[in-house]
Amino acid sequence: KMVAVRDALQMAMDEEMEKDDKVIVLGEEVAVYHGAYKVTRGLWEKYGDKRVIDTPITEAGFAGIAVGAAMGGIKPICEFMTFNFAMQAIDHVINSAAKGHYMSAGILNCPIVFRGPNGSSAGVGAQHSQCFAAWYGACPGLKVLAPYSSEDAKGLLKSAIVDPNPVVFLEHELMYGVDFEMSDEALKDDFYVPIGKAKIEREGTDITLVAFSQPVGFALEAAEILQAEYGVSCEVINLRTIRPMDAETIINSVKKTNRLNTVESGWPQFGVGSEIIARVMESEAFDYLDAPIFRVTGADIPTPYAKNLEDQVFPTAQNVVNSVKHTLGLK
Amino acid sequence: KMVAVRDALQMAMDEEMEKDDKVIVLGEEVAVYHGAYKVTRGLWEKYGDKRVIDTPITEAGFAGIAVGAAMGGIKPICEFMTFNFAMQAIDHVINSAAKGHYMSAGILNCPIVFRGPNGSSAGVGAQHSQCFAAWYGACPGLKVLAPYSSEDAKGLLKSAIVDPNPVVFLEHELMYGVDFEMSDEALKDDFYVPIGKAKIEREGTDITLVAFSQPVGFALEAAEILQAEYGVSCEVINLRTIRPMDAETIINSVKKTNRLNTVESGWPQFGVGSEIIARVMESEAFDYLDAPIFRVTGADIPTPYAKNLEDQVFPTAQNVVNSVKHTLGLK
Amino acid sequence: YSTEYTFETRVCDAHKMEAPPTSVTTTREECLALLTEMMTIRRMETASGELYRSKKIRGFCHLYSGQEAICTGMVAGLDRKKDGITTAYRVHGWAHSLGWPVENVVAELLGNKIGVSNGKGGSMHMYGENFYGGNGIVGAQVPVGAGVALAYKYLNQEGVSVSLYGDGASNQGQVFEAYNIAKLWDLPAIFVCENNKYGMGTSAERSSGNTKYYTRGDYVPGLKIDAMDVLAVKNATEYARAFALENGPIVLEMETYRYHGHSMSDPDTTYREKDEIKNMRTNYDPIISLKARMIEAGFAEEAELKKLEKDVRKQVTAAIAIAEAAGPPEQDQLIAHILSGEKSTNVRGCDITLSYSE
Amino acid sequence: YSTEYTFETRVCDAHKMEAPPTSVTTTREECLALLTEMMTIRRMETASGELYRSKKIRGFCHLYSGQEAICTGMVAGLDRKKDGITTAYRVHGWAHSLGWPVENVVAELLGNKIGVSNGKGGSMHMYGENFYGGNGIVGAQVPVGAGVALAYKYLNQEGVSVSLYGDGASNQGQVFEAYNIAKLWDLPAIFVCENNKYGMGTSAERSSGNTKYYTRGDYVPGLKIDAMDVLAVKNATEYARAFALENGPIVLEMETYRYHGHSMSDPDTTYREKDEIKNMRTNYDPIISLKARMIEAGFAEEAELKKLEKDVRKQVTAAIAIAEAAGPPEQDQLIAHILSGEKSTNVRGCDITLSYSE
Ligand SMILES: Cc1ncc(C[n+]2csc(CCOP(=O)(O)OP(=O)(O)O)c2C)c(N)n1
Ligand SMILES: Cc1ncc(C[n+]2csc(CCOP(=O)(O)OP(=O)(O)O)c2C)c(N)n1
Ligand SMILES: [Mg+2]
Ligand SMILES: [Mg+2]
Repeated sequence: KMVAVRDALQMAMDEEMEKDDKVIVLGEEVAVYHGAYKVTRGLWEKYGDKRVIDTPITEAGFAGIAVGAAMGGIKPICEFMTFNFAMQAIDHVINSAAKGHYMSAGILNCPIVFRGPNGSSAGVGAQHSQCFAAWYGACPGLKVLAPYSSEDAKGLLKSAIVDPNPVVFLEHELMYGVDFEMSDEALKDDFYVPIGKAKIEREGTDITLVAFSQPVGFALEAAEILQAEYGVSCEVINLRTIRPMDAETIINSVKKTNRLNTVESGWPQFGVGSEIIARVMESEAFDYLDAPIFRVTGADIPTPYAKNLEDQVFPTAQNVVNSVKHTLGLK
Repeated sequence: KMVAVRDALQMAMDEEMEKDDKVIVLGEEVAVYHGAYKVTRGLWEKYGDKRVIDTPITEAGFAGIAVGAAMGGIKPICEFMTFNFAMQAIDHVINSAAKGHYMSAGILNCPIVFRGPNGSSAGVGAQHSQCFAAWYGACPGLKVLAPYSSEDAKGLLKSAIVDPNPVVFLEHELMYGVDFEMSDEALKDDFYVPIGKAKIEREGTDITLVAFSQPVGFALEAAEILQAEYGVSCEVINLRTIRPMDAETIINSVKKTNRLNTVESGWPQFGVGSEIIARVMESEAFDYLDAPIFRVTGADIPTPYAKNLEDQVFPTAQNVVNSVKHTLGLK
Repeated sequence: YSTEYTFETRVCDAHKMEAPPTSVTTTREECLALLTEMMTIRRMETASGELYRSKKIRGFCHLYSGQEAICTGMVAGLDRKKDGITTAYRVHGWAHSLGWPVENVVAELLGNKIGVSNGKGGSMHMYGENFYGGNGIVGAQVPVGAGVALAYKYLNQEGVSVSLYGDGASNQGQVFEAYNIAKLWDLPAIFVCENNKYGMGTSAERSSGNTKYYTRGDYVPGLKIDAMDVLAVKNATEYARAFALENGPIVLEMETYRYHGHSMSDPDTTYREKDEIKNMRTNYDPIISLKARMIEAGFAEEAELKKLEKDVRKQVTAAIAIAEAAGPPEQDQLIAHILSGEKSTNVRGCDITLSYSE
Repeated sequence: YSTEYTFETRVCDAHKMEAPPTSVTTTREECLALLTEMMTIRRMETASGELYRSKKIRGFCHLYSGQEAICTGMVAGLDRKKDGITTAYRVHGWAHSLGWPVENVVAELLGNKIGVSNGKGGSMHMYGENFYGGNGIVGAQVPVGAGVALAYKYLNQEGVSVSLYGDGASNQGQVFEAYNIAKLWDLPAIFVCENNKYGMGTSAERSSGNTKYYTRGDYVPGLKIDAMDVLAVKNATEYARAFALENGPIVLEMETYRYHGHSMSDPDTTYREKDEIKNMRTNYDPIISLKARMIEAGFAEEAELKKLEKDVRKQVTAAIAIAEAAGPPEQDQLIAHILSGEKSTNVRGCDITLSYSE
């Protein structure tokens, strides 16, 4: 069955709300308006004001309240209209939610999901298009997830909701409307994707591409082009979890393909690609590298609005092709 | 002359306030209380209420006001009591200050310095000891500096104040009281350390150590030990600027020493070390590497309070020695 | 034509201060200027909506229709040389009233090179002399505007700084932080809540514990203004300006209404009734009211105003043609303005083969 | 001894609600318990100051001396089984009143294994059943506490959640955001401003546009309480608890005073006069006042209270010996509790040779 990512996310929330009446959803416009991006559509009608709650536009306040509610015994799903706005609340994600369990030697528990669109979008300018995967990924006490497909979206979000830890769940606006085939199994209400495990989306032998979120699609597209036009066989890894990162799957793949490129759409410096490179560098896979690892990333530029410029700051399959060709010395 | 880092910072502000009456200082306890860490001591007495301004404990508010003041035509130095508290204001640093010039195609200008202690300290627990170098370093439109010595502190802060861009200036609490010899030249009021240039603190031939802030000291200490006990000659680079990073100096050094370790006290993942590794990986220096690059970092743990545990989450010279020995296969 | 006339405006509700006088004396000339400005913005917004629907404008597009009396009346009541303005993403009307011709405003929406921000900002990000945004982060513009007041005061500029925010934004903590600092430091700051009754799909009552926005500064005095009346807005602005220069901060609540959905993607179906919109458009429209008043005062006749409307429409259409013809920004704009005062070099593109220098 | 007595307490200033009655009836037993609690905290704090000076306590150490009537009186007025508490870093007294013995509180300050948080939190970070901190970030505890109220309401627990913050913290935007949401959602939230007149070196007047903290909830009703009077605190707490369960949020201003510097590193020289402190200590001390009242009521004689004080001192000294003897946390604590519900493995240490697993 073809299911859009948006609906897969909705399904995950719906199923977990059915199963556990401690699960609630709160955020700006999640109820009456059905969600700014319609991800929560139908939940308010089904679960009512008590469990699907519109908040004022006060990120620090409602994120702090969600954290307190989690500590107080319920399981909030806290939607940020986008993660850009979560910068106003990031202190609560890091200092209240992520560190509380450790600082209290286990007395505080904070089972919460912070979710919403993260990273690039189309025509939204510099303030609405930042990727926060690396920032959150740095912080012990958090889990950080980033789905690509509808199965990812559903299975990971369900795992996030039942996890007893604070989870940052990074969606992608441009993926909400994208349909993916979902297996019968994935449609069931006991379908959970394990946190901390990457998925090999495509097997290959010549180079490994590691990506997360929307850019997994660019990597897959590039893999097709590279196979068709250059006979290059790419192994594509969908990271799924940013923290804890599944270094093992990456390392094993590199030991097989001997080459690696990373693909993400956030800014290049101090990004997810940097960390992947550092992990491989420090692992036994280093000795297997037949070429340096290169990063495909967003450009090191605040996002411009004009389309001709914007097209140059977010990566596409073409950038992946460029990067792989560079790695392999193809011209 | 021996000068403490704290006094070097004070001197930088004092000199620039003398030179340009558009420069003001604002923040919590910077005036009457002389600064929580006494960095602004004497400025209020000298320049008065108009130029040295105590703020309420409202980071988002006063940081936003400082940004607006910079756009409105003056040059604020905005002190955060620590950068941990700046998380409440980070939206203004990123979305208001860093992106404004680009979004406005040059109409908005924001000559501001955000400064204060960053990273580890002693006995302050999990919420007061986070390093934000990598977070800010990711963002185009910002410059990010981190002094080690008193000369760094004075010369870089002066450069930051006169720079027309928003600058994040990351100090280190445990360095405030540390004395360094300052040259006559450095004591003059026209001493500026260029932004974007790393400094080779110690020349060496066997391995390069790149560090910033307090950990430069660990690297230098380790270099002594390694020379004395193992005959290993370390080249120590003090990064000074996190963004724009002086990759060239690092790359040239690696081409000479063929080995590299990074040293920082923040969390390991998605940190400054990761980015340095990625830069070297993507540069011609990769071919010169005779061993993988390893990171010395803070442990991947929220900071515990108890000293026996805290001692294990912030790096020391011993960790640098361990890492270098590991790199060189010494035992 | 008569040339001067005195109108009665609605009494302002006042909080911890005196309300301004209700009679406003104006001239035919002034009214014509105000009317032309409001008509121009209205037409520009309607045209922008069309450009959005024809997919020439991308991303967000927050129309100002219904609220034109605020930017028009406030700018008329301020000193453009001395006073600053900082607003949010609903900025098209402000950009125009603050001096940007229609072609530059619309070009920004189109992402074209003659745009206010060279097409790099987009619909939410316009700026100018003493004009600091155009901010896409709800609430962030409020302390920024207060900071501008700090600079102006420091520089003895004798100007005020106006920060505008919505009824939704009014709950943001940093708004209260800005009130507090402005009061403690006696800043010449005018905080303006444009209460258009909704923040996206959330009505004022559902977002705010107290919907008397003019009182929410607590210790900061405030006024509530009928912001469908451009003369009332101008009158109150002049009064508030003098007040702020003398006494420090003040909060103004501008009671207004948003005709369109929140942004172009808002289907505007779940949270308010069509009738409510129709009632506002018919009975409270700032353009219709001003026209009626001008006729009442003998400033103009129906026919002249009809013609004016036609002229405005023609001018806006011509301006949009210019905006469309301008084309996108040049390639050098990609990395221009990342930093101030220096050229960027070796800026990394999306893959290792791409690098840019100015 | 007499066993029951009715005291008059200061009239509460009230904002948008009625003040509680001023007469408070109490018993010898209750007063002895309250007195013992306050004496214990006072002694613990004094001893902690000494431990800090002898460098056994590191980092921060925010003493509660002078403010004991608040935690003592509030906890006495709450239902520990149902009600929640969330406070800031000035938490030692709260931890004790909420049930942690002196040895566990002091062990936390010492970083010893029997500490409230196994020595991993430090002086600012203590927690317990229905006790959510101990938060080092000024203001952050306020929405967290409101969130606890949301959970309790959702779970039909019939408890209130109390969030405490200082006069300095009262200006934080998120405090206003929390008021607003608590009001909109009718949360059983009690917001308590512990107005001890200073936030570090900044007096209330220099930090706050309005120092009537009990009115700063605007649409949230409020009371101002003489918080040097433990009976007044208890009385108002009971009243506020009932009010909040029925009507939603309320703000309490507890007027109090901090005897020591902000933290142990505060030389406390630039921002207030020694005389001011002396005056408060001599004429308004909550322990001295309660003792006087008990004698007035015939609950006890001077000698008995003297003896009590000695016993308390002895007990605190003994408890501290236990705390000191306990020694630091075991090595397994280094990576315990990074995550909930699972063991951490391969946690990276400070260099590539160090890795930890549970
Ligand atoms: C911090 C933040 N949160 C959320 C948003 C998304 N958002 C944009 S506009 C808006 C509604 C604002 O309403 P109001 O302040 O009343 O202004 P209006 O749109 O009515 O002019 C929201 C929620 C944002 N841009 N920034
Ligand atoms: C967000 C934030 N900013 C600044 C600080 C530093 N700081 C700690 S306590 C304090 C003063 C708080 O004063 P008040 O709220 O009156 O509480 P009191 O210390 O008097 O109990 C400050 C500025 C902090 N911990 N968090
Ligand atoms: Mg609105
Ligand atoms: Mg205080």
